[in-house]
This record gives sequence, structure tokens and C-alpha cells, in this order.
Amino acid sequence: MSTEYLRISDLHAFYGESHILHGMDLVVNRGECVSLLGRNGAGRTTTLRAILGLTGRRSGSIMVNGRETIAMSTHRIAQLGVGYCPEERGIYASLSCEENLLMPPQVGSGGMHLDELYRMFPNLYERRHSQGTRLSGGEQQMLAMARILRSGARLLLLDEISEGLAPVIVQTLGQIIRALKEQGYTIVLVEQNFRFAAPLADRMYIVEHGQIAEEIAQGEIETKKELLQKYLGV
Amino acid sequence: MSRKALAYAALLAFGLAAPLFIYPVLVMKILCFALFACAFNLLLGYTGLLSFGHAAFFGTAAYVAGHALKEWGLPTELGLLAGTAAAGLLGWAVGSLAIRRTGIYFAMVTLALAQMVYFIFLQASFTGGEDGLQGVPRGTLLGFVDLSDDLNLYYFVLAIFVFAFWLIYRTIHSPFGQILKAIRENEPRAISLGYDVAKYKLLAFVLSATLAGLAGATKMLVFKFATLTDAHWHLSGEVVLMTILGGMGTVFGPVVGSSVIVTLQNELADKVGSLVTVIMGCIFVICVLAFRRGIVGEVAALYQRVVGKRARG
Amino acid sequence: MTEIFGVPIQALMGQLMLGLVSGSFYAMLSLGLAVIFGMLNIINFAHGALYMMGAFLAWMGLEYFALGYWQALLLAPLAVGLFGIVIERSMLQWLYKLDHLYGLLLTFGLALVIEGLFTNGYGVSGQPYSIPEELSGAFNLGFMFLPKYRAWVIVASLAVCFCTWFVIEKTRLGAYLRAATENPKLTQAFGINVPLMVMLTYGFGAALAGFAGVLAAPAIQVSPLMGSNLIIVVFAVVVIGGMGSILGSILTGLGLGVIEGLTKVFYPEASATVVFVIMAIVLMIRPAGLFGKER
Amino acid sequence: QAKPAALKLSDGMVKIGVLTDMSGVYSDLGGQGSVTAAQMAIEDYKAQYKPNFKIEMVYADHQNKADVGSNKAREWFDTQGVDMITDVLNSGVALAVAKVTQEKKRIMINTGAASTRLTNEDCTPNTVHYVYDTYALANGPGKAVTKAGGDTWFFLTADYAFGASLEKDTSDAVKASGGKVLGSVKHPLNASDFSSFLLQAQASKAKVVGLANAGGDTVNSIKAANEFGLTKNQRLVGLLTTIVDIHALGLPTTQGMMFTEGYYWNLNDDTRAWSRRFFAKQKKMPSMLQAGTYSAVTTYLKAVAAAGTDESAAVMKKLKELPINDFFAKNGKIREDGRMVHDMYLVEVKKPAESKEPWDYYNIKAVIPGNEAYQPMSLSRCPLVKK
Amino acid sequence: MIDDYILETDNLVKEFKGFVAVGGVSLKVRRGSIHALIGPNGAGKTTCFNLLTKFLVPTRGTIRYQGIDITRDQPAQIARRGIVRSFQISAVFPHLTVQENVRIALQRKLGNSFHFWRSDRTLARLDGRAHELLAEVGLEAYAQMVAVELPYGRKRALEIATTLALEPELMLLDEPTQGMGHEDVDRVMQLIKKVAAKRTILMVEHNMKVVAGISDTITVLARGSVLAEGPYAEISAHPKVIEAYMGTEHVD
Ligand SMILES: Nc1ncnc2c1ncn2[C@@H]1O[C@H](COP(=O)(O)OP(=O)(O)OP(=O)(O)O)[C@@H](O)[C@H]1O
Ligand SMILES: Nc1ncnc2c1ncn2[C@@H]1O[C@H](COP(=O)(O)OP(=O)(O)OP(=O)(O)O)[C@@H](O)[C@H]1O
Ligand SMILES: [Mg+2]
Ligand SMILES: [Mg+2]
Repeated sequence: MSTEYLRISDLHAFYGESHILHGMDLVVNRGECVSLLGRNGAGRTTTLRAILGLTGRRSGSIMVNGRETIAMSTHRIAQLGVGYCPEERGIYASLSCEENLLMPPQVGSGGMHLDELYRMFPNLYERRHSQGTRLSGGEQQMLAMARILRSGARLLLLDEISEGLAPVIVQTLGQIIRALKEQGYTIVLVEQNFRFAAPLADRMYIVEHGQIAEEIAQGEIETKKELLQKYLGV
Repeated sequence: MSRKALAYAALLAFGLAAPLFIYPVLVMKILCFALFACAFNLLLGYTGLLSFGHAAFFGTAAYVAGHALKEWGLPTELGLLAGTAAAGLLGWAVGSLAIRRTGIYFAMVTLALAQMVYFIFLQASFTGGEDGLQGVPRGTLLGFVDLSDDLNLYYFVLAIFVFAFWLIYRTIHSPFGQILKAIRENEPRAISLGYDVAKYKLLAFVLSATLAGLAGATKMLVFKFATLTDAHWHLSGEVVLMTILGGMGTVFGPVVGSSVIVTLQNELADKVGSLVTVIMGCIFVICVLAFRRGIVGEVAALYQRVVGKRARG
Repeated sequence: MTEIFGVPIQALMGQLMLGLVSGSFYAMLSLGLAVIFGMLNIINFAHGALYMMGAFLAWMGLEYFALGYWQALLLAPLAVGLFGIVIERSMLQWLYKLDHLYGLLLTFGLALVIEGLFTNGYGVSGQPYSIPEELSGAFNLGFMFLPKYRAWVIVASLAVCFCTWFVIEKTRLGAYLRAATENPKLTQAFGINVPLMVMLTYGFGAALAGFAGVLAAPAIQVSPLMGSNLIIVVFAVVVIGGMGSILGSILTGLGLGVIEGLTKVFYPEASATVVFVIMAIVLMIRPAGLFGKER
Repeated sequence: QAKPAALKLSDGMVKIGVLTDMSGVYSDLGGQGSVTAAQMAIEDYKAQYKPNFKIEMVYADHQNKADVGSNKAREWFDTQGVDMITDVLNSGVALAVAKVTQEKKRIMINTGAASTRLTNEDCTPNTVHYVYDTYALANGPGKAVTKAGGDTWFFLTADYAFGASLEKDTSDAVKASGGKVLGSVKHPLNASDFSSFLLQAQASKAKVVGLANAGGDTVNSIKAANEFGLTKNQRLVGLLTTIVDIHALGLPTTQGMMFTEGYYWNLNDDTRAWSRRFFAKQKKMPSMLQAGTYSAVTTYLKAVAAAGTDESAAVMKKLKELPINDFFAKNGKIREDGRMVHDMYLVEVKKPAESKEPWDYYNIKAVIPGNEAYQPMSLSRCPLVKK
Repeated sequence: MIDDYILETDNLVKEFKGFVAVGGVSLKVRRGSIHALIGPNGAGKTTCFNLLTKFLVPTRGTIRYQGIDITRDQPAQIARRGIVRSFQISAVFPHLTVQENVRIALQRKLGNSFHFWRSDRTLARLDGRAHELLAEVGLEAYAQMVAVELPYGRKRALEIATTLALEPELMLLDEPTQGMGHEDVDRVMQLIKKVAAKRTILMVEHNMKVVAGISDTITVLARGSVLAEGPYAEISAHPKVIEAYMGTEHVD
């Protein structure tokens, strides 16, 4: 069994006429948490969407768990065990909070139990009968996250999950990610919040103009400070 | 700039000379429907509201103007005005209701209200029911130009058309038009900037209804009658077709679209008989699937591409 | 004898029954519209034409293939559903990314084509379709003489409506449907085959219209234009109900049928317009419709 | 018939335009069938009289739109030299075309429209109304059925001008014959469901239920009447019912209905002979409109030949002089107001068992002589009629 | 003195079918200050905002602006009074140019917005002011660009310029820096500070850096009611706030 869980090579993606990704190359190993950093509009979200085939045209190669997915349709890719937590959260208004949680079909074994999730996010338990979009911004964020943990997906694509959350919750979220890593989940974390991502990520990629500009391993953060300064302004 | 002026001048010249080589009644009919479609386009193309009930205004104006000329014996100009004003009033009533909803619902509400108007015309006594209001006198213009002469009438109709066309053009390129554009682009934002969006939409609706009414009254004058087909939902559908075929949101699109449709209907009547609805339907489908920009829109895009290429190459 | 506003109560009961019958048709049609609208975001103007097709297929089945009413009740909706699927695959699927209005326009064109073709082939005066043997005759309800066939229409349509409601609101498939309705791309990203669902939904909506058509065939003349006027009334029903819920469209349909029925007794002149008048009033008071969600 | 040496023709030929509904609600009544009938008439005329002038025919679909119709007529007169227009069913279109015809000084022989306005308020010197009108349709059954014992009536009336005038004309006839009208209910045009109105008719306990509507409305009301068992105790009378409707509904549903027809194919050998020829071409038996169109075209051609010109005033004069006697009309005469007066038939629909062959639908209950069937000249509101 | 507070709410309550989202909030916003509203998720901040801008109708309570009761006003009316809000999603007119975007906002005061018979050239005199505003937010170079083509951070800037065109007395910003990169956050922070010079700002924000950096007063909401109020130093040391909101990680 190879340790490589996701391999993207020379990925190009388009929205209509506009060419957004210009040859992305990246690798995520099984059980790893990799973070994509970059400026607004660098193409990080697009990368995640391209993995699932949610962009317009795309070319190159995306291997998920050893299978080429570039020509697959979105639902087939998801069924390989990919869970996606979108930037805009994507909570369903026509479903209640709990229905939202239960909606994603099983795509793998070993998903979390509803009780477990409610323990993790007590806010959701409290509002479980409420209409999905009536939740506050932060509650929706929690819901979006919890939702994919139930489906048994082993590769999690998380887009800006710390956004709009109270600092306390962000801390809890950090603990959750750590726990997930321990359970062997493979995680791609797109983050704006460097402070949040840095301690969690095994490796970081810096995305610039739809390409990988730099790769930084966990141990190199201190040594590559000025690089980070240059690309991210931190 | 001046090239544009030149183009308008050429078109006007064509309009003036047209009856010499084309059957004038046909041209008048085209002008009326072109005006109707332009009025409709003001709403669809520039406000983003799809009304599926515009025939109600067209028909109302035709009936009221016809009644005013025939039964009350009003002078021609006043008769037309009466019809147009009635359409405007109806537009205000229908508009106030319909703008409470947007998108497809708006379309359905206008369609349903227009159907109601249709039933009223069907039952009311002054409309002559199925037979229609027939034999309306054309009268004289300003008391001395005899409009029963087709050529005199033609220039009168042309004048009405040019005036209305100018008004629509003016509206699109006015401060009001700017706000309409903004509303179409992002309605919540327009509200948050303090614009009472409903009022703007309503004014646009009333303007469009009034001008549609002017078209209806004029058409009545040309043909000397008003019938239920003027208010039937098929006509509402046709004016949508004309606008889309020509190119919605373009100044000339509706004119081109209506010329094509009216001419087609005229020609097809003899040749394909009952398949005429099928053909109209097919044009509809093809337009929506393949030529969403409409004839004028596509030509303009082509022109852009050619000019762009030349500039680049 | 008791009377209400000069109308004997027995006659009134009869009219209520009849209102329920026409309400059944409104309910089935507006339900189909709502289902399709939900999933495809398209107001299906061709719904009336599909309804007409259902009736015509039943008639053609009898005429050319000696298929009886019961077979037709099964086969015609299937055929209409398949036809719907073809339309969805060949045309509608290209419109999803565009403004919803294009869907309305396309289906309007389709309605013209379908009705035109049938008119061309069969004329407009209509074809007779007789009531099946088992359902002819009538029940004597005491207050009225209720033809068995009308009773059957009510039963059949309520059953169909209830099943649809149950599937959409209470089952897992329904949850997928609602999710896909709202955010198709994301739903697909969770591993659900949304394009397939969209296709089947349109097929189902079309089949529902076809089913209504077959039910209508013995009750009224099968004619190419039978759907085109009905559909406008159904649009008004939809506006009144608001496409908020499945249950909403069913209840509104039935309710308006009854109201229209009563109008026919008290003020028949207004019976063609009463639905539109109600629509205007509802718009003034609740712009989103009775069951619609304010947004 | 004497043949003048040469005819004075406006443009070297006689041109006939058939303006009809080829796609809409009335296309089965007129439509392609009318075109075929006109064609047959011209061919027969040529074969029989060997005329020394050219005859041509054009046709068009007016789509039931007055503007399309009148525009077409105008264009035909202005650019094609059409001399006579026929069929023109749909009263709205007919009235509009009548105006154009008068303006352009040509002739319209209307075989399709029902409105009596064509020979009353809106009569013109250029209009002939040939086959039927609402007065004749209403009057016949109103009198005959009442006299036969059906003396209490209830009406199902389409709620617009046409329905109202049918109801009024019939009520007058019923009352004049000593009957009583118990009430009426107005239904909207194109109402698909008539059950509610029928229930009201049933509740009225009238012996006769008159259907003051047309086309699809009539058909649907008959159907519902059958379903609700109304026909068990009450008699249905159609006020504008034609063989097309009966054919569409079938005998089991329509048996026992009574109404007035202007023509029936199975009347006598003449009608059978012509109708079978028509059937061979059209696969349908002719409606009264289609048969009337044949007769009208023939009559017109004879009048042109007799007048020696296609100039409308002269032809019109001849039209009003010549008596019409052919398979379609017996004792036909075109009156001063343009009304062609001929015998009408009160028919009753056969029971399925009585019908011996396809299209064998009617028992003729009475022949209503032309001068009784149509509105008398004394009541005419036509300004052309000197009183 | 009453004039000290530009906006006051008194015991504002919003219930959703029995669920109390905002339960008796009395808020006082001092004229000329930057006032931040923070609190845990679901505390009712956005709901509060929606009440203030009339996108929701309060169940109970009153809102006073400049001493006038505005509890029953319509949204558009609120805007005309000088209260303008920004949206969490970017709110520009995508296919108008940057300059036209600002001009739409300026046009209202001209009072000719219903004049459909006038030429739009009458709007040219607004261009000068539009450029000033664009310069203020650093967009003058982009004036002729179509708004949809602007990068995210610039769109936010354009939105603020448009808002400024209304010369609002009170600006309501809902998470103005959400989803922004560090550079953009800094730029917007500076921008807010700059425009706050002449007006009052009330904002909801989760980014403690921004809150700490520019706000004068902070109100902490929790479960629909006010937990604490005061300057950043005071708030960040408040034990209850730390427990309910900030957690152990501190921004220095
Ligand atoms: N649906 C779309 N159509 C066209 N262009 C798009 C679309 N979505 C994103 N883009 C463009 O693609 C580029 C990359 O966007 P992306 O969302 O991947 O950026 P990001 O790195 O995730 O940044 P952010 O912090 O804004 O989320 C941007 O320039 C954006 O304008
Ligand atoms: N329309 C509504 N119907 C029912 N409940 C609602 C509605 N809107 C908000 N709520 C509930 O009210 C509470 C407060 O919501 P609000 O959006 O004001 O929170 P917030 O403070 O803005 O949180 P966040 O920081 O997460 O955005 C939440 O628990 C939410 O679920
Ligand atoms: Mg992103
Ligand atoms: Mg919020």
C-alpha cells in the first residue's frame, strides 16, 4: 500500500474563459495534514473544487488513493471517500440542522456517530430542529464540518473552517483536527489564518497565481520566516 | 458618434421611403409590433422583468381607443391618448401587484392577471365579445389630414413610432435608466443605498405598459378594429419571441425581431397552414438554445470579434 | 329544506364534491410544477402540453393498439415521462446555468410545438374517450348523483399526491432531492448522482402531468388545446400557494378547486376569473403566497 | 346558359380566395375541407360549363386573428387581384374582412361565420352570408322542440356576446311558441369542466336543456351531461352543433340530441353523391360549411358568367337575382341584406343501433323553410334595407 | 447629554418561534466612535444588525437614532437617514464600472433618479465627487474597470467607497475582514480607521486583531444579551468573556 493518498500533477483549471490553475503539483500522504496558504484569489479554493470536479474545464492528473479521477464525474469522485467542507459552507435551507447532518450518504466505513458529533459541537445539538440556514454564521460553519465527519470520508478537504468562529471554538476545532489526524484521516486544510494552520499542518504549500510557489515542512517554519513574510505578510 | 447618427438617419430615410416599395399596411403592422416589442424590451431587457402578460395593455388600449373613436366620437389624437392612458392605468394596477414578486413568479403573475383581463374583455359588452370591436373610423389628423388614406396614415404611424422609440432610447440612457441597471445588477445593494426599488420597477412597468398601449391603439387605428386576439396570451408570448429573436437588451433587437415574425406570419399563412404555431415554437426553442443574444446581439458580437481581430492583427 | 343564500344545501354539497374533482387536477398539476421547479428551477410551461399528451396517448392507445383505460393509466404516464426525459436530456440540461427565465421560454416554445403538432395531426375539435366499464354509473349520495368516475378521480389523485408528498418529505431519497434542489453542485460533491436525479425528476413531473391527462380523458374531450388554458389557471394556483412546500401546492390546488366550484353556484360569471382575483388578493396580503417562504 | 362572347375581367381572370382557419378551433368545420370544396367547385364548373375565362384560387390561414385575416384580404385585393373571398369562419374575422371587402369593392360570400351582425348592423353591399347564422340555429329548435312538448327550458350559455345572443334568440322562439324559460347559467368560454353547470341545469327540472355555446364547450357539456345522467330525464338541444361535434363525441353520448343543421350528407341522392366524392378526397364527410363553400363558389361563378364581368356591383346584382338550387340548397335566394335564405333541417341524433354506416348520424325531424328559418326582413337592422 | 449617543437601543428583543435570539439588548453607540460587537457564535450579533437595519422586525423594544424613534422605519428609509450597512458577501454592481458604482450612490441626492426623459449626461457632474471618493479608498486607478474584475479586497474597498458616497453618519459593518488575507485585513483596517474620522462605526468582527486594533468600545454579546462592555483591555481581562469567547489564546 502506498502512503500517497492524493497526488495532483500539472493541474489546470478554468472557470469559463478564465484560466485559474496553471499547473498545480502536490502530494498528500495518508494520514497527513497538509495546509494550502496564499493570498486571496491565489487559487486555493479552486484547487479543492478542481479535485472534486466542481470547476469548469480541467486538465492534468488527480490521483485519489491510486485512482485517476480527472475524467470522473463529481459524485463518483466523492464516492471514493472524499469529504468537502466548502468555503461558503453550503448549508441547506430546506433541511433542518439534523437533516443537514444526516444528508451526505455513506462513502466509506467508520464515519462518526451522530451522538459523537453532538458531543463535539453542543451548539448543533441545541439547534438541531432549526432550519439549516437559520443557524448563525458560526453554527453553520460547525455544521458544515460535522457533516462530512459522519459520511466516512477519509480524505477531508477543508476550506477556511476557522473563518467566522469565536476564538474559543477555533481552539476546539484545532483539537478536533489533531484527533482526526490521530485517527488516520488525510486532511487538506485551506487556511487564511496562519496562526491556526501552522501548528496543525505537517507540511504547508504556498499557492501563488494558481501554482505551488513553495513547500514548507513543519520544522522549517522558523527558518523560512521571511518567505512567509513575502508571500503572506505574516 | 457621427457614424451612429448616420445610421439613424439612414434608417429614418428607409422608413420614409418604405411604403413606395413595400405594401404600406404591412409596414404599419410591423411598426406597431416593433413599438410593442420595444416597449416590452424596456422591461425585459433593461429592468430584467419578464412580463408574460403584455398583451393585456396592448389589447386594453386598442379597445379603449376604439370605443372612444367609435362610440364617443373623439378626435383621432384624443382617442389614441385615451387608449394609451388606459393602458398606463392598467399597467399601474397590474404592476403594483406583480412587482411584489420577482423572476418566474413575476412572469406567472403577469400572465395570470392578463388572463383575467382577457376574460373581462370576453364578457364585457363594449368589446363585442368574440366578434370584436369592428369598423372604427380612422378620422382625421388635426382635423384636416385624412387618415383613411393609407399613405397619410403611414406617415402618422411612422411619426408615432419614431417618437416612442426616441422616448425609450432616452429612458434607457437617463438617470432613471442608470438606477434600473443597478437594480438589475444587485437589488439588495440598491435598496441598501436608499433606493425604493419597488417604485423604480413600478415606473418602468408603467412606462412599458403605456407604450405597449400606444402600440395597441395605433394598431387598432391601422386595422380599424380591436379583437380578443389583441389581448390573448398568445400575443404576450409572441412579443417575448420578437424581443428574444431580435435580441433583448439591444435597442434595435425588438424592431428586427418583430419585422421577422410579422413577415413570417404573413408569408407562412398561405404556405404551411396549421404548422405555423409549430414553426413559431421551433423558433422559440432554437433562440433559447442557440441564439440567446438574438439576431442583433449575435451580429454585434460578430462585429466585435471581427473588429477586435483587425485591431489585434 | 335548508338553504344557504338561496341555494339548497344539497346542491351545495354536490358542488363541493365537484370542486374537489377539479381541485384534484389543479393539485396534481401544480404538484408536478412544484417538483420540477424545485429540482430544475424551471417553470414548466409545457406542463399543459404534457397533460394533453397523456390524454391523447390514452386515446391513441385505444384507437390504434386496443389498449384499455387501465393499461393507458400505466403506460401513457410512462411514455410521457420518457418523453420528458428526452426533453430534459436534449434541451433543458443546457439551461441550468442560465437565468431561470430561459427555462420558462424554452418550455413555452415546446408547448407551442407539441400543441401545434397535435392540432395538425388531429384537429382541435377533440376525440372521444369513454369511461371504462367498471367506473361508469354513479353513486347516489343522497344529496347528489356522483358519477363513479369522478369519485375515482378524487381517490386516484389524492393517492398520487400523498405518495409524492411522502417520498419527498419523509424519505431519504426526498432529503437528497431537497438537497440537490438547493445546491446541486455541492450535493453532487457529497457523492449523489444529481444529473440522474434531475433527469428522473423531470420525467416524474412529466409523468404526473400525463397521469392527470389520462384521468381527464374520459371526463372531458381529448383535444390538443385542453392543457393550454388550464395551465394558466394552474400558474395562478402556484402563485397563490407559493412553491414553498409540496403539501402547500396540494392543499392550494384542492382548496381553489372548491372555491371555484362554489363560485359557479353563487356567481357563475366570475368563475373564470375567481382564481385570478384570489391571486391578486393573496399577492397584496402575502406576496410570497400562502405556503411560500418569504425571502 | 348563354355564354357571352368575352368577359370583362379586371385582370384577365376570376380569382377566388378561401380564407379559413386551418389550425385553430374551427379548422375541422372549414379548414382544409373548405379549400377542397372550393377546388372541387372550380373543377366541376370548368368541366361542366367550359368557361372562356380563367379561374384561379388561393387560400390562407387566418389563424382566427382578425388582423391576420383582414391583412390577408387586403393584400389579396391589392396585390393579387382576388375578386371574391369565401369561407371566412370566425365572426370576428368575418366582420373585419367584410369591412375590407367593402372598402376595396369586392365580394365576400361568407359560408363560415355565425354572427347575424353580418347581415344586420354590419351589412354591406358586398357581403353575402350563405350557410347559416345564429338566428336560424336558435330559432328552429326553439319553436319545434317547444311545440313537440319540450316546453320548459334551461340554458347553458357561454358567457360572451355570441352565447347571449343565441340564448336570447332561442328564448324568444320558445316563448313565442308558448314555452317557458326556467333559467340559465352562464359559463366561461373554454370551461373544461361543465359538471357544476349541469348540476344546476339538472336541479332546474326543465324538460329541455339548451346549449348556447359552441365547439369544445358544446362537446364537453354534452359529455358531462351524459356522465351525470342528465340525458335520462331531460333533452339536450344544441344551438350550434354540427356533424363535426357528433362525430367527435360518438352516438352513444349524443343520441337523442336535437339541433338545426344547414346541410346533411345523407339527405338524398344528390347530397350523397356529392358528399361521397368529397369523402374520397378528405376522408371525412362534409360539414355544412364545406358543402356551402362548394355551393357558394359555384353560384358565384355562375353569376360572373351571367353578369359578363367580375365587377362586384354587377355580379352582386346577378347573385341576388339568380335562384339557387343545387344539392346544397333548395329554394335558395340571396336577399337584399345579403342573407342567403334556404331550407334548414331540424335533426335528431340517432341511437347507435339505428346507425347503418359510418357518419350515418341524423334523423331528420323537420324541414324548416327558409323564410321561417331566418330572421324576417321586417326585423332587419341592416341600413341597406329600405323600409 | 442625549446627543452623545448617536444610536440607542432599549431592551431590544427578537424571538424566532419561541427561540430568543436577541433578548433585551440595550446598546449605546457613542457619536464618532468605533464600536465593536463581538461574542460567541450564535450570540445574536447578526440578528442585532438585522434589527438595526430593518431587515428584521424587532419583537419588542425600541431603536433610537439621533434621538428619533426609528423602530418602525423601512429599510430604504433607514438608508436615507444616514445609516448604511455593508454586507457579508461583497455587494457591488458587478457589470457597472467602478466609477458608475459610486455614482449610483451619489445620484440619489441629485433628486433626478426618476427623470426618465433626461439624458444621463446630466450625471457627469457627479464624476468629480466620485473620483474623490475612489481616491479616498485607493481605487482611483481602477475607475473605468468593470467591478466584477476587481480582486476581492478591492471589491471591499469599492463597497466602502460606495457606502461613503451616501455620507452616512453611522456605518454598520458585518465582519468586514472575513475571508481576507493579512495584507487586505491591514488595508481594510486602515481604511476603516480613516473613514471613521468623521463618522460613527458599529461593526461585528471575529478577528481580534482588528477589534483590538481599532475599536474604542467593545460590547460582548452572549446568548442574546450583553455580557460585558468596555475598551479592549478591560474586556480581554474579563473572566467571563475569556471563558465564553476568547479562550486562552491571547492577542497581544
Ligand atoms: N466561479 C468563478 N468564476 C470565475 N472566476 C472565479 C470563480 N471563482 C473564483 N474565481 C477566480 O479564481 C481565482 C482564484 O479563486 P479562489 O477562490 O481559488 O481563491 P482563494 O485562493 O481560495 O482565495 P480566497 O481567499 O478569496 O478564498 C480568483 O481570481 C477568483 O476571482
Ligand atoms: N431567522 C431565524 N430563525 C430562527 N433562528 C434564528 C434565525 N436567525 C438567527 N437565528 C438563531 O439566533 C441565534 C443568533 O444568531 P445570529 O446570526 O445573530 O448569531 P451571531 O451572533 O451573528 O453569530 P455568528 O458570529 O456565528 O455569526 C442563533 O442561534 C441562530 O440559530
Ligand atoms: Mg478560498
Ligand atoms: Mg453572524
